[in-house]
Amino acid sequence: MLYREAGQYKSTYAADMGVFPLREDRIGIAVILAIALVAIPFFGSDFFIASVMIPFLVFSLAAIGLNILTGYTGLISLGTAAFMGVGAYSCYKLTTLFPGVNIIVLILLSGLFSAGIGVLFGLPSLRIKGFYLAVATLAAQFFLQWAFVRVPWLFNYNASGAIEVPQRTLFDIPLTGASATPETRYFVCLGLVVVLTWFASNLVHGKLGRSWMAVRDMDIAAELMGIKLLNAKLMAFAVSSYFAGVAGAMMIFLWYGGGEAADVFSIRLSFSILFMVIIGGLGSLIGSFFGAAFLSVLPTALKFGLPALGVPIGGAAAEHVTFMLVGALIITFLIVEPHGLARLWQIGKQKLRTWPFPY
Amino acid sequence: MNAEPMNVTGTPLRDKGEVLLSVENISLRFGGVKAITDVSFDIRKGEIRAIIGPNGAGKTSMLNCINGFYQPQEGRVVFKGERRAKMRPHRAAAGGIARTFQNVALFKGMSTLDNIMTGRTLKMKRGFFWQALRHGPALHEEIEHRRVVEDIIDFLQIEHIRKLPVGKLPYGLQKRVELGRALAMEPELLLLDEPMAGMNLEEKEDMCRFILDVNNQFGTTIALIEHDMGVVMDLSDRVVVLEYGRKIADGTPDEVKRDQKVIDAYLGVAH
Amino acid sequence: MSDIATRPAPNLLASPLVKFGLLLAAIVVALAAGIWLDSSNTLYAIFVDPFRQMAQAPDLLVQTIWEGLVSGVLYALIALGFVLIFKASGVFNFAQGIMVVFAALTLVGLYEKGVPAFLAVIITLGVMFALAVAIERVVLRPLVNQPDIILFMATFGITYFLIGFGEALFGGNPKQMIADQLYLPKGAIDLQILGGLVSLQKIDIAAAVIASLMIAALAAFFQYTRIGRALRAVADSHKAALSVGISLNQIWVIVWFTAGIVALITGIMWGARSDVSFALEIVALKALPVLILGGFTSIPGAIVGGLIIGIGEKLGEFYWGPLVGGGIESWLAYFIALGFLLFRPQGLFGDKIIERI
Amino acid sequence: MKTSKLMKAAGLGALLAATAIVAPGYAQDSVYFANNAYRTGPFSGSGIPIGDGMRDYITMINERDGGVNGVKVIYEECETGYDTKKSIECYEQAKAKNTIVYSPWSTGATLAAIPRAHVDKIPILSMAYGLSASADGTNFPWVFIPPFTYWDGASVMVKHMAAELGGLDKLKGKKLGLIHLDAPFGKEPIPVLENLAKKYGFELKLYPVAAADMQNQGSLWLSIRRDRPDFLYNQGWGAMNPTAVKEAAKNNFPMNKFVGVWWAGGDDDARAGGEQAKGYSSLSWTLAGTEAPAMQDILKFVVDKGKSTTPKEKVGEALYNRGVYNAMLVVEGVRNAQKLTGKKVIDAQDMRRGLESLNLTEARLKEIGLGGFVTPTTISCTDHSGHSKMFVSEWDGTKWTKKADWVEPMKDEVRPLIESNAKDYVEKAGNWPKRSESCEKSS
Repeated sequence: MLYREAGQYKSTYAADMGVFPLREDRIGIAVILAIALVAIPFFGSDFFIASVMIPFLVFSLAAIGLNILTGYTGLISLGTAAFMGVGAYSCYKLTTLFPGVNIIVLILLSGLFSAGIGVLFGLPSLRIKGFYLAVATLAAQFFLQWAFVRVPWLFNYNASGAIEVPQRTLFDIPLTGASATPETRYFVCLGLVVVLTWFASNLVHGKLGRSWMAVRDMDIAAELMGIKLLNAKLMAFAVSSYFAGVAGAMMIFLWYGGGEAADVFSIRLSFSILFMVIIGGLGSLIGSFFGAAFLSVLPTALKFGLPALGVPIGGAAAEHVTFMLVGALIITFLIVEPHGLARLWQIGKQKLRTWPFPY
Repeated sequence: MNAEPMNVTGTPLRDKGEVLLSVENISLRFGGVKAITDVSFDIRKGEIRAIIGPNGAGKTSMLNCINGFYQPQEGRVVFKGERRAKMRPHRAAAGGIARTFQNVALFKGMSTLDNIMTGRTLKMKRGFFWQALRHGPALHEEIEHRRVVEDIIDFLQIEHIRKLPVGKLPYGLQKRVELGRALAMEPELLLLDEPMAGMNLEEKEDMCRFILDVNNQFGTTIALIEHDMGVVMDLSDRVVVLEYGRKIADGTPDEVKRDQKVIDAYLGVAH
Repeated sequence: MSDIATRPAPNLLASPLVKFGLLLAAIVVALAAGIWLDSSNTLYAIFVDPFRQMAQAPDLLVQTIWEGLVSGVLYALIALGFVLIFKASGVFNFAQGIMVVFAALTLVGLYEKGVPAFLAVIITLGVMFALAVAIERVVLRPLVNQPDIILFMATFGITYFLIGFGEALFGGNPKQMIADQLYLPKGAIDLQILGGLVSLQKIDIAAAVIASLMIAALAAFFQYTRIGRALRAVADSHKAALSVGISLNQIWVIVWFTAGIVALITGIMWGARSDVSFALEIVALKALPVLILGGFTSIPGAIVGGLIIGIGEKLGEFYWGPLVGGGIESWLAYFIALGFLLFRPQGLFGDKIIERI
Repeated sequence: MKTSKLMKAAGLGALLAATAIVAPGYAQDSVYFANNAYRTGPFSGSGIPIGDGMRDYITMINERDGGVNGVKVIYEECETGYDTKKSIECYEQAKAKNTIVYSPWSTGATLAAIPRAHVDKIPILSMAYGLSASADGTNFPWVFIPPFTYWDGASVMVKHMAAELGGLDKLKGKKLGLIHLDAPFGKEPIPVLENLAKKYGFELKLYPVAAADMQNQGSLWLSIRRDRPDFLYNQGWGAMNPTAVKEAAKNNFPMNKFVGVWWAGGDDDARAGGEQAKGYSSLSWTLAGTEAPAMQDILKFVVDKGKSTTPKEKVGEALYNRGVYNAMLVVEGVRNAQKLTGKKVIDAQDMRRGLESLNLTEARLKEIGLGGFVTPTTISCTDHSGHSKMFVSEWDGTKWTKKADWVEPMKDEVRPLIESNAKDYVEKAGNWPKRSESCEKSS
């Protein structure tokens, strides 16, 4: 009874084409945003905001990026972390060269560089398909990782060899650097993620998104419909890498606050983001959020939550359990629901829609 | 441009208009296997042209050559007066050739609506940034094309499955959606590869009606491959018959029906 | 529009051989000119100096190629595991790398817990069999008929599970392979040739010999046994195999077990060269470019691909690496594979794909 | 089905809620010390003995003395798997639980924590690792890097070479190879070695090992064979070290010319090379073995009483003893802070003061039962490292032994580099907090 579409008539195509055609969905989104904007910053502890929410947002964005490539366009990439790295290093160079420009603008711009690099490494995708392409993206992963260490210009010749995030402010409120509070950093992340998610949603619901899905589902037919495969694929690489790049810049500037980026953007990260996309649901934006929530929050929850609840679990044991659990979950999801958490969510909504009279 | 239709078989043609597309001496090989050998025929504006022949005669390969999916080793495809050794799929699409496929080639993960909307891809002009914003011109464009698509949906009577993913639809409906997707391109030439394969009688009748309506209402030229002889004879204006990659007959249904070579090769065989 | 019939003149340029020859000639001319004009000696350093070095110290060249050969054999062994599984079940088994680590870890772990070496080998084989059965039951059977990509991702799940499981059982610290206890040879054979010393490690020779034996055994197995024939049948078509009464489930257990045996042998060999640790899992990714080169279904392809990658990356790192500060080995293999791939998308030994619609 | 889903949801919710409120709930008479540990992952071979050493020493202090002046030290490990992401989480948790000092135990984690610590006012104790420039206490009041930095180590390596060759003047024309992990940690010694190479006229050759190729060093050792360096310095970590030692043996590189940084001097690292690893050396500042009275106390009060998970034969291994040393620094820091403030239960601010005026003389070390076994160190408010002495230790086939006498690092070479780099760091950071903390006299 709570969730009813009956009686909600659409009189225009515009209304029918909305991302959230149902009133209940729109209310739901409003509630989530209210929680994100008000409840979390006011009631969450610093630890919760800095170690749960910010990572969640960053990973969500990266997962959306990979989902555009893998879920929507059907191209597997194992190089997401490297593209994130490109974003982070671009942002570092940009803010060094243009210290006066607002850091949020620069974070958004830095994605363009990783989009460019993404296109470059996406070029083989016209001739290479499937697993072969996955291996080709490993070339990007390892090459870029090497370059991050080997090209000192990228990290401003710092003796530490790492990105050292400088302080940048907006209206005298520090956004990055050590004195930026978790709340500020959280708000910046949230803003970026909301805006970019909105863009992504527009794209996947429009012409480009349909081209991507057409390429994914039946590339030959898509080509015969007049979709240029190379354009569509490269566009997917560009948009996907853009998202990854922005996520990478956010990761270093708003979450890590600097550090040894070559080790941050390792192949392990590429894998985790791929898992987020699989568990969340290939080809679903909301699934990216679910996947990110699941895989970034679960280990933290296991490690810090269980001892806090009084369940004695050693750090090492928690780590092992996490690995096994993630592995088992991936398999379980593929077996039970190959479309991931997103599909479970839909099924849940369907049930709610008919509740309490399922027949 | 020499617009004089080539009268290959020597039979008088029912003059229905100028030649829209002609294939000239096409030969196609896969390694050592000859799929098509030296085939020529033409398709005239506004007609329904059938391509028939036993299994493995090279019918689908022929369509693939026409819209550029295969590149024949020899011969030319002349479309709207432009003669090309190599047709490219997207160029064919841009030029107004649409097609359906023998084994339905729908985008299985997408809804009926989205599938048909992809047919509008070439007609949508708004750039990337407008699309990302989905406001103003981009939204107008999207709505405008949605209207066209809704008309097609009405025409094909598939309103009820508008938002369902096509992967789970029954076969007959999938074929209909595929036709819709091709129609959305507003093609000048529509290539239908066995549009009625695997359908029951009622579905076949529906499909026949749609094909005739398309031909009549929009004036679309249609080339179709079909096995059901009754359908072919009823629908088509002219028929070309292939066997083992060679053309053995070309003419009106009546002429072809009487052709001894065709009877030997094809019609004589009980179906 | 005029309609000049263009008769296809014999187009010399169309011949790939001529194209390639012209390209090569152009490159050589351009390089020669470049080197001649080269003021900063960059081109010299890239295109001449490495070859000069090779000529000057042929012993080092031989040694480099030998090193490449040995790591190529090890890459090929990992790739072989992939190929076996891909051939018989169409699954791209990402977990092969971790299976290598897991097998070696089990062996060493058992030995550390006091099990005699050879008994430990047998028990490890048992564990690998159990693993094969478990994977078939828990992962493959429920996922039968799913798209390849889903199965591929399922093997990621297996990978993560085995990482956690292996560490929980045996700990994550690097362990020494029990090479002595397994009577693997130690030491080296030093050859005085080409005015220098070429040192061949006995363990490396053993690795090459064992790898060859295993490949021969596998080839015989595929060719001459009933199960082998069944495996090939399954590789061609699952449905056809089913229709002639071959049990897919059994076949899967057998191939995964075979891949497990290959993994154990790889683990022993690699472990004896360095150590048994989870870092090996990343090295195992190098088998992927090998697969690309060799094609996913070809055993000879895996061998040849392995050797090309192994030798290519060692030569590259040794002679060209220093130009950019070294460490290029971490990505060179992928680029070699990528280069090949652009010219032959189906791999060296794969069949050309004809797309149908 | 439905209930199980509900249960799962509830469980997850509870877990989340638990993470959301990490409450510091410790008794009044204790101080909390959060330590990053990595008992999992490819580096756990080093992480486990270090963690064991730290835990056992602190347990020993609590058991034997009832804590530091009656204040128990609560030692808690946060598992990082040597992963920076998890380290950052651990930092946030340590902060939430009001740790008195944070020990990051990885270069990446240290780099990420340094800026935060200056805002959150939590002292970082990065013992002989981390950012070398942070030895400058004027710019980094909250970071401590005793007893020396990687740069000191590199200078001692050069001194060692000179000693072997018979004088600094003999270095001319020699070749030193640096085999290092291709990451910031591994590249740390390069600036000092480059300076010294220029100064003394030897040649420096770099051999980077990518993290992905830690166990795949074949071509690298071929290059070493080609270049024939006279000495090799190994700035390696984790699985890279045993492989390097094995490869050195395989390639007949003279082991006594092969010296590792202290973190490449674990027992497992050398053991992998078997017989042939004899003579492999590493820099160190803690003697291996259990002869020291404090070590005996660990055996007596902790290990023998079953209060430790450490196998007895592992007590006294090189890395274990480094863990002990690190724990000792924490304990002595607390003791010093108590003395300075007169409080019993100190907080992070007090701890910083305690560490900054830590003066571990030979006599003081003797009192705590480590005299002669570890290097004496004096920290001051400008010098947060001490640049203490170290020695070259040698693997004799079964254990690490002290090979040569204690050597002082080239402080006059290292110090200017530290100061200029610290300045560079602070400048680039923009708006770096100026030191406002007052200076303590060494005590």
